[in-house]
Order: sequence, then C-alpha cells, then structure tokens
Amino acid sequence: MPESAATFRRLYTTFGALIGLLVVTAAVSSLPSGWWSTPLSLLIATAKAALIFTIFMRLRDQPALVRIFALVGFFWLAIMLTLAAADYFTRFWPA
Amino acid sequence: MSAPAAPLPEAYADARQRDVANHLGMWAFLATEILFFGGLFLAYFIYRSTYPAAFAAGSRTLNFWRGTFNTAVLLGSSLSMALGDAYIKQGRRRALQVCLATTAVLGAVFLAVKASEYHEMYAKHLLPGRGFEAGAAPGLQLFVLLYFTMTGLHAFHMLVGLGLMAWLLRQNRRGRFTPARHAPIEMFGLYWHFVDCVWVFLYPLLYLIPR
Amino acid sequence: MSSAVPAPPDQPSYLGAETTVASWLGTRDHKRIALLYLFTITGFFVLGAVAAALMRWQLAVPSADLVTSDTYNRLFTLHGVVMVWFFLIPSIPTVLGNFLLPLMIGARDVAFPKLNLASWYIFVVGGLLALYAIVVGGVDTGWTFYTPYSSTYANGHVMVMAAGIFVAGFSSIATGLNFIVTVHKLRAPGMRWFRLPLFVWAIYATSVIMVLATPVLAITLLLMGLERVCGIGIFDPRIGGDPLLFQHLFWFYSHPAVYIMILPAMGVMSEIITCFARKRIFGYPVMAFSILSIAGLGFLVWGHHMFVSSQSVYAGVVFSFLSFLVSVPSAIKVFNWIGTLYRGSITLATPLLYALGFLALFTIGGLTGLFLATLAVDVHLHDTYFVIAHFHYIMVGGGVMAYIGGIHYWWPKISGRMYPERWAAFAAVTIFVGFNLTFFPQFLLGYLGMPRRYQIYPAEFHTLNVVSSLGAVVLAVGYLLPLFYLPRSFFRGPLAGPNPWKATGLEWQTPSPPPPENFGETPVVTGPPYDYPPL
Amino acid sequence: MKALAGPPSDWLPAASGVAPRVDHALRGLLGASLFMVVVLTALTLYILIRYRRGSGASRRPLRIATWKIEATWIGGTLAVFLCFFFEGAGVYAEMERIPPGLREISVTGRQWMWDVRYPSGRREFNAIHVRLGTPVRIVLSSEDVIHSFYVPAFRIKQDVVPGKIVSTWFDPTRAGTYTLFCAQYCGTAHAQMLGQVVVLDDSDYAAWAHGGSHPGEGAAPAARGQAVYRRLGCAACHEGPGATPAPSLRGLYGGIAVMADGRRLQADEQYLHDAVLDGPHFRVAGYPPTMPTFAGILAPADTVDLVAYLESLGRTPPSAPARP
Repeated sequence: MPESAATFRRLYTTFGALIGLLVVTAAVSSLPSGWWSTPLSLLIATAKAALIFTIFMRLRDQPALVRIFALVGFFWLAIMLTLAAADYFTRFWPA
Repeated sequence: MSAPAAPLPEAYADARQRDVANHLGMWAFLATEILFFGGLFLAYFIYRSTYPAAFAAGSRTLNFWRGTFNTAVLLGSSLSMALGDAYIKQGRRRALQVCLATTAVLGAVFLAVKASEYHEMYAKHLLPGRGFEAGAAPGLQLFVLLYFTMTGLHAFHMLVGLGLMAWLLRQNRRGRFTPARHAPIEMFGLYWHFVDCVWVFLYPLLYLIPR
Repeated sequence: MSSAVPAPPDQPSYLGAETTVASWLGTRDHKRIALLYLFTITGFFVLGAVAAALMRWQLAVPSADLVTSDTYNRLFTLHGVVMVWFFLIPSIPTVLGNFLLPLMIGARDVAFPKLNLASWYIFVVGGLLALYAIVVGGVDTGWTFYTPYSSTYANGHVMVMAAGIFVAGFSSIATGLNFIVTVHKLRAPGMRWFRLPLFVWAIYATSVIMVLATPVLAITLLLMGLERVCGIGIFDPRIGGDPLLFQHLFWFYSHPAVYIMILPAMGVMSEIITCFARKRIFGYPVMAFSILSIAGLGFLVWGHHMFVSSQSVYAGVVFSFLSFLVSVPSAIKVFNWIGTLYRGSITLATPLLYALGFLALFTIGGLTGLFLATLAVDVHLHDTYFVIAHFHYIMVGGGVMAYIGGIHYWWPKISGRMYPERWAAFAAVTIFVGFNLTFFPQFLLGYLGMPRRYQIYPAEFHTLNVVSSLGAVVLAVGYLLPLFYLPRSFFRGPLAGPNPWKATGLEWQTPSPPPPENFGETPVVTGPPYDYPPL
Repeated sequence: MKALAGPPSDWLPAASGVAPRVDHALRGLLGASLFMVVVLTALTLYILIRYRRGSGASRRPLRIATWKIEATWIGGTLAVFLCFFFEGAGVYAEMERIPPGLREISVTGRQWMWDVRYPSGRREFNAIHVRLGTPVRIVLSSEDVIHSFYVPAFRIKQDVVPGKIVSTWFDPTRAGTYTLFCAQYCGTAHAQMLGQVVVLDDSDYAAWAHGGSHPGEGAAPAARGQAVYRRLGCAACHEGPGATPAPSLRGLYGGIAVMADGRRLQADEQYLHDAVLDGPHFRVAGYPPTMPTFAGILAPADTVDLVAYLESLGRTPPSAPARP
C-alpha cells in the first residue's frame, strides 16, 4: 500500500501525543499523590503502548488474526497476575 | 547447505500471504516476550504490594529526570524507526539509512544514560548484595534487585536491537531492501517498538511510585 | 474426500532424493527434520531410562547401598530433567508433528522451514549443555529446581543444566510458533478448520501452550540463575523474598507443560482409533473443543502443586475447583473414543493395542489426578509416591504409549516399510504389563506415606518397592524391543505402499515414503475427516 | 482388592481427628474410580469382541442424537467432580482452621533434622511427645531450605518455608509412635530426616513430662550414651553411605583432630565433651559449619554418657561401614 504523506503526518502527530502523555504522567507524579495516582500512571502507560501498537506497529491495517496474536500475550499475562494475586492477597484473611 | 534438487518453491501462494505469515510469526514471538517480561512484572506486582513503603523509598532513590529523559529518547527512536519503515516502502533507501542511524544513536544515548544511572546507584551503595547499605528498610533491597533485573533485561534487549541495526545498516548500504522486499526492516521495527513499549511500562512502575 | 493426484512414481522419496550427510544436517524438509529429532530424543530416552533403572535397582532394598544418597539425588534429577525437557515435551510434536502436519493439511512444508531446522540445532545445543552438566557431575536439585535449595544450597552444576533447559525452551517456542502459523496459513484449499484431522487440532493447541508457557520457564530459570550467581536474588528469604514466588512462576509453565506432553498423544489416539474402527470420530466438534479447552484451562490450575506450600486457603480452593474443571474435557475425550469404537469394525493391529493401552492407563491416571485435586486428600498424598504413580500413568501410560503407537501407525509412511506385526504386538503387551507392575504398587506406597525422592525408606514399604522394581525390568524389556525391530524394518521390512491401513487423511494420499514436495500439486479437500465408507 | 474389603484406614492407622474424614473422602474417590474403571473396561471389551471386523453385529448408526449423549456425560462428569470438590474443600477448610488457644510446640526444620522446642523450654531432636486427646499446634520454621512436616498417620502435611512462620495442628486420637517424614526434597540426607511423634496416654505423658524416663536408664554409660546419640539424630550427619556432611566418629577417639583454622587437637575425652557442647567452635577442616550447639540442651549426665559412647565408638576401626 503506497505510503501517502498522510502516513508521515500520522507518525509525527502520534509522536507528539506520546511526548504529551509523557509530560502529563511526569507532571502528575510530582503533584501530591492519592490512591488514584498509580492506576492513572498505568492508564497513561497503556495509552502510550496502545498508540505505539496501533500506529507505529501498524496493527491498524493488519487483518484481525494478527491483532488477536498481538493481544493474546496480554490476556495470558493477566491470567498469571490475577491467579497469583488470588494467593498473595488472601493469605492473611481469617480462615 | 545444498538445497534439494529442485529448489523448494515458496510454500505460499502469493506475497501477501507471505507478508501476513511474517507478521503472525513476529507477533507470536512478541507474545513470548510479553510473558518473558511478565514474570518480572508479576514479581514487581507481588513485592510492591508486600513492601509498599520500601518500594516508594526505592523509587525516590532513582533519578527522576534521567528516567523521563530516557523515555523521551526511546519514543524518539521509535518515531525514527517508524519513519524508516515508511520510507523504505516508498523505496527511499537513503532516507531509511538516516532513520536507522538516528534510531541507533538514540538507542546508544539511552544506554549511556542508563549506564550513568547504574553508576550513580553504585556510588550510593545501592548495589544489591554485601555492598548494600545496612539498616535499609526491608524490601528496599528487593526493589533495587528488581530495578536492576528489569532495566538490565530491557537494556540487554536494546543491545540485541543495536546489533541487529548494525546488520540492517550494512544490508541497506548494499541495496538489499526495496519496496517489494523489506520484511527484515518491518520485522525489526516491530521488535524495536515492542522494546520501547516495555520501557513505557517500566518507567512509571519504577520511577513514578507516589510518596 | 480429497481428490489429490498422487505424485508421479519415478519421483524419488524424501529419503532417497539425497543421501549426503550435508543434505541431512542442512535439510529444510520437515520430514527429514522429524527424523533428526527422532534420533536425538531416542538417545535422550535411553539416557533417562538408564537413570530410572538405576533408581529402581537402588529402591529394591530399604537401606539401599547401590549408590550414595548424593548420587541418587543426581540420578532422579537427571531422570526428571532429561525425560521432561529432552524427551516428553519434544516427542510427539517434533517427530510426528513435524513429519505429519504439512502432509495432513496438504502443504508443501511448514511456514518457516529455516526456523524449523534452527529449532533442531537449538535443541541439540540445549541437549549438549545438559549432557555436559550431567557428565561433569550432575545436579542434585530435582527437576523442579525449588529455591532456596537450588539457588543457595545445591552443590551440583545447576547453572549449566539451567542454561541447557533455557536454550531447549527456545527450540520449543520456535517449533510451536512455526506450527501455529503453518496451520493458519498453509491449509490446502477446502481444508476448513472443522475438516482438520484431530491430530492437527492437538498439535495446534500444543503449539499455543508451547509459545505462551515456555517464556515463563525462561524467566524463572534466569532469575534462579541470577540468584545463584550473585548470591542474592528476588526469591531469597533472607532479604524478604518469597520462595513461593518461584513456585508460582515455575508451575505456571510446568502444568501447561504436562498438557504439552499429553495433548499430542490425544491427537494420535483419535487418528488410530478411527482408522482401526473404520468409523468417523464420535462427536468431532466436542473433541476439537475439548482439546482447546484443555489447552486454555491448563493455564489456570497450577496452584494444585502448592496446596500444602503455605499458599492461602482461598487460593487452594480456587485452584482445586479449576483443576476439576480441566479434568472434564479429558474425561469427555475418553468417552468419545469408546463411542468411536462402538459399532465400528475393529481390527486389533499393534497401533490399536497401544491405543487401548493408552485408554486404560490414561483413565487410571486421570482418575488418580482427581485424588490430588481434592484438597483434603492432596494434603495427605502430596509429594508421596502416589503423585509419582499419577504422573507416570499420564505421561508414560498415556504420552509414551501414544508416541510409540503413533510411530508404529505412521511407520509405513515414514519408512515406506511395515514393522514386524507379531514382535510389535508382543512388545505392546509387555510394556502394558511391565508398566502396571512398576507403577500400580506406587499408588499404595503413596497412600501409606512413602515420600518421593527417598532412596532409603522404612522397612514397611519394602515388599511394594520390590514388586515395582521387578515391574521395571519387564517394562525395560518392553521398551528395548522396538529399538531392535524398528531400525531393522526401516531397511529390510516388507514394502508398505501408500496406504497399508486404508486410512483416510491427506498423509495417506502420497506415496510412502513421500517425495520432498509431498504432493504432486496441492490437493483439494471436499469432505470432513475420517470419512470411512458406511459399514 | 484389599482396599475394597477393609477400609484403607486399617493399612495406615487414622491417628488424628481429621484422619477419618480424609479417609472417607479418599474412599469415596476410590469407589467412584473403581466403578468407572470396571464399567469402561467391561464396555470396551464388549465392544472389541462384538464389533470386531467380520462379526455380524449390526453397524446401524445410533438413532439418539450425539449431542444428547455428549450432554449427559459432560453433565454427569461435572456433577460428580463438583461433589468431590466440595467435600475435599470442606475437610480442607477444617484442617487449615487452627482452633485458638492450643498448646504450641515449635518445630524448626534444619538440614536433615527436626529441632523440637516445648513451651516448657525443653528441647528434643526428631521426636515430639504429645498427650493423647489434647490437640497441639505445631509452629513450623526453617533455618535453610524448604522442608515439609508430614505425619502420614495424622494425614497432615505442611511445607516449612524459610523466612516464614507456618502453623499446622493435629488432634492425636490414638496412642502410639508414628513416623514423621520430611516430604519436600531438602538435600543429601533428605531421606534420613525422619522423626517420631509419640502419642502417650496421661500416665506415660506425665512421667515423660516432669523428668522424662530416658530410655536405657541404669544401663552402662556407653549404652545410655548410644540412646542419647540416637535421640539427637547424630547419625543423620555423621553416618551414611559414602561422603557425609559431618566427620565420621569411628576411630576418632585417641587420634588427632585437625580444625578448620588449622589447630591440631588430641581427640581425648575433654575434646569430645567440648566439641559436643560448642560445635561451631570446633569445626573440623573440610566440613560445613552445620553442627548445632547442644549447650543447655544436654543435661550434664547425658553429655557424660554421650562422650562415653563416642569413646567406645572411637575404638572401632574407621573402615567398618556405618550402617545408618
């Protein structure tokens, strides 16, 4: 598929968005924090990763099968994290 | 290696199918990398919930500005890699050469800054093991261990990337890549962007743990 | 049914096309790579079996004095590591899978032939590292490498062995990745997903597990290695680390790994039973879906290895429930195989003997797995010989029986010649009898409380151990027989022709042994698999 | 099959409160498994014979829809499995819920021995004495690697994880001596890390508690010393086929002992006495510092008896293989 000027423009704007998000997360972290600051920083990181996946890694214009392959890794990682957390977070509950 | 009598014809019907197969193979490999780093993220996730105070203290010992600068450098290298990929699809080999070189330089800058941070940790007696400053909060040494393991593994992947880029630069100088045949560039691009994504998660988890 | 035109007879077979050593060591033909794997893992099987024989000899006497305690610990570690990573995990996927997958889906080769050869070389490098670790002294940590023993107290060559397994893991990932892309992208026209033979489903599901589970083993061994080299690591209890984290990471790989070992065996079973019952598989969609659900649920159950390890009670209940869920598809497959036999026209050839052996032993293995999934009972039986018997019934009674049965079933296609039927039937029965004699007493030993990895045991366990050791002799004889008559029949057996069993399936549409390109031109599939004429 | 005849508990005594319930669950599983094996074997044999090639049996395909058959055995299997799950989980929950206020015995696992300390301050090795009928709480800790406190007769097992205090409990319901195993692989002498849980009825327990009837009372000092030697589990390290983690004691008395720091000492009575009481200070060259101190544990009388035994042991030539 021919690389139109639009592709280049999209790359630059994505880069701008990524730097913007970096500034935001850096700024937020230096403010007084609350319970929300860690989930927020993770959310921003996920947004940056999503941008890189879809634009830079061109998942946008790949067939559905490739997108499934891209996400399956995260799904299995989630399995590992949640079930291991099931052990660690319920260890000191009253029997 | 001598190929069998008749050269084994491509198993694919057409180039499009070949291209998708390459992407599938690369993404399957990246899934293994997600789970490979995933083991470390699990360790981080468990130990941070067990020693929250120590992790917050540990995060403060890291150099916030260098971490942020490094993230920007890596995002820049991702941009130049993506541009390079777009240029080769238009057949502009010289532009690809410049982009690859930029990516390599930015990668090297990242590693240099990372080395300086390691040295700073060494200077502050924060290297895990006997040299670790006595009387530290329990779990602080675990944070430092995780910091070195995660950033060390990430840096190793960067070094592998720099090595591959050297090979790609040499191949491109020999005119191997054309709009029709640029799979190595695209595949390496996926790998490089992925390594950048790992850092995108490492940065907040290690540097931005709130007080 | 497919309407493939068999390749012209004068086309030389993949064996005859070239005979130089370089053509074998540099081949990209999936069929030759399968044979390379066959030789390599047979060598490792013999090594692991010798270790097992020495262990059984040592255990024949309570105050065993054949080898010292330390040597015995290195023997069972060698037996565990070699059998798990260098025989069972590669066995069916890399030998039968490599040989048959392209043939069964009508493809010329796998998706990445060069990667396929590279994965064999990576496997050999990993194997050599492990062999070096064994030769220079061995490892005494057990195949599970539990920290802090493995990282701080073990005095064997843990690093070299861990490096060997780490490298062999990449061979597993490369093979899995290759097969996944092959099944997605290289199926012949008309070969829709629900027209795939169940062996291809099994290999596909196994490949998904290989790709998604092996990396976690890699990071676990890397972290254990770092902790051993640097003297400090994240599992170290002295700095607040948690040895259970190692167990979580290790078993997150190792339970799916046991499904890597058994799923391909289930695929072989479906091929053999349908062929010798001359009948379509009973409940094809349920069988295919059971394979996928075993692969998927297999990732959720690893905690049943840690019921007594001070894991939280609630996590124990969750993992116990999920372990019961994952055993349902296995039970369904057993019922469906018997349903396939029902109203079939059954010929008792050797492959079916192995299949029936699998049915009996896998059923016992599966049922005893329920004992270990039941929380209260597992507290008593965990880490005893009951567990040893359970997983040998599944992996040896199931996995190895199906592997040898598959080798016999596709031997005409691999070598173009038939194996000696009477010898093979005798070997199958000997293996079945020897196996039960060896491992059934271990269920009783386990209930009586004999812990595993004991080389000296109290006298009350003596008689059962003697029976088990005698059974091991019979089992050894059973395993040696095929090692003699199969190579002999490879060169001097009667010619078998393209389809000696009159089976359906694309692999039987090519001459035996097939030409390098498998099919003259790509076959077109028009009907469902196992389409045997109505009886 | 013997299991069918007598309940399994008469093979392995059910000597704790929870044991019968575990056996009940286990017998349920055993019954269901035997039933399935018999049914499936019979069914398969019937099919093999009736539908062998060439037999005249009708091969008409089944009229019942296959999905109905599939649904029944999927549902049936799931239902049976869930019953076992709930029963297992119920008994497990009871096992893990330690009743409050139980008498606590602290047991420390150390490479290849169990170090038992009673609330009264008394200390024992590889042996736990409990009173019949009074449940006790075992507080487990490890000094090196993961061990596992396993008493088959009580149907209890609990891994002993270093860096963690883990507890288990049991209610002894039958007098007798039951073997204590280490079930988690922990190194060279993992198989010799055995112990005894001795359940005494009230009178014996009282006798043991206040002074303790030392086995071998009144016999020659060396014989009494041998009993102390066995009670402390010295054989676990000092004896064993081939390389042992501690120096062999045979042929030691009267010879020269070379210390790790180079000192060459005459292995006389005083040396044996000091080496037993202050092990770490008398580390022999070429051996790891795993010898614990017995000062304050061994009553002076026991020490004298033990030294007497070591002297008798020292005179036998070292070549005699020590049979553990």
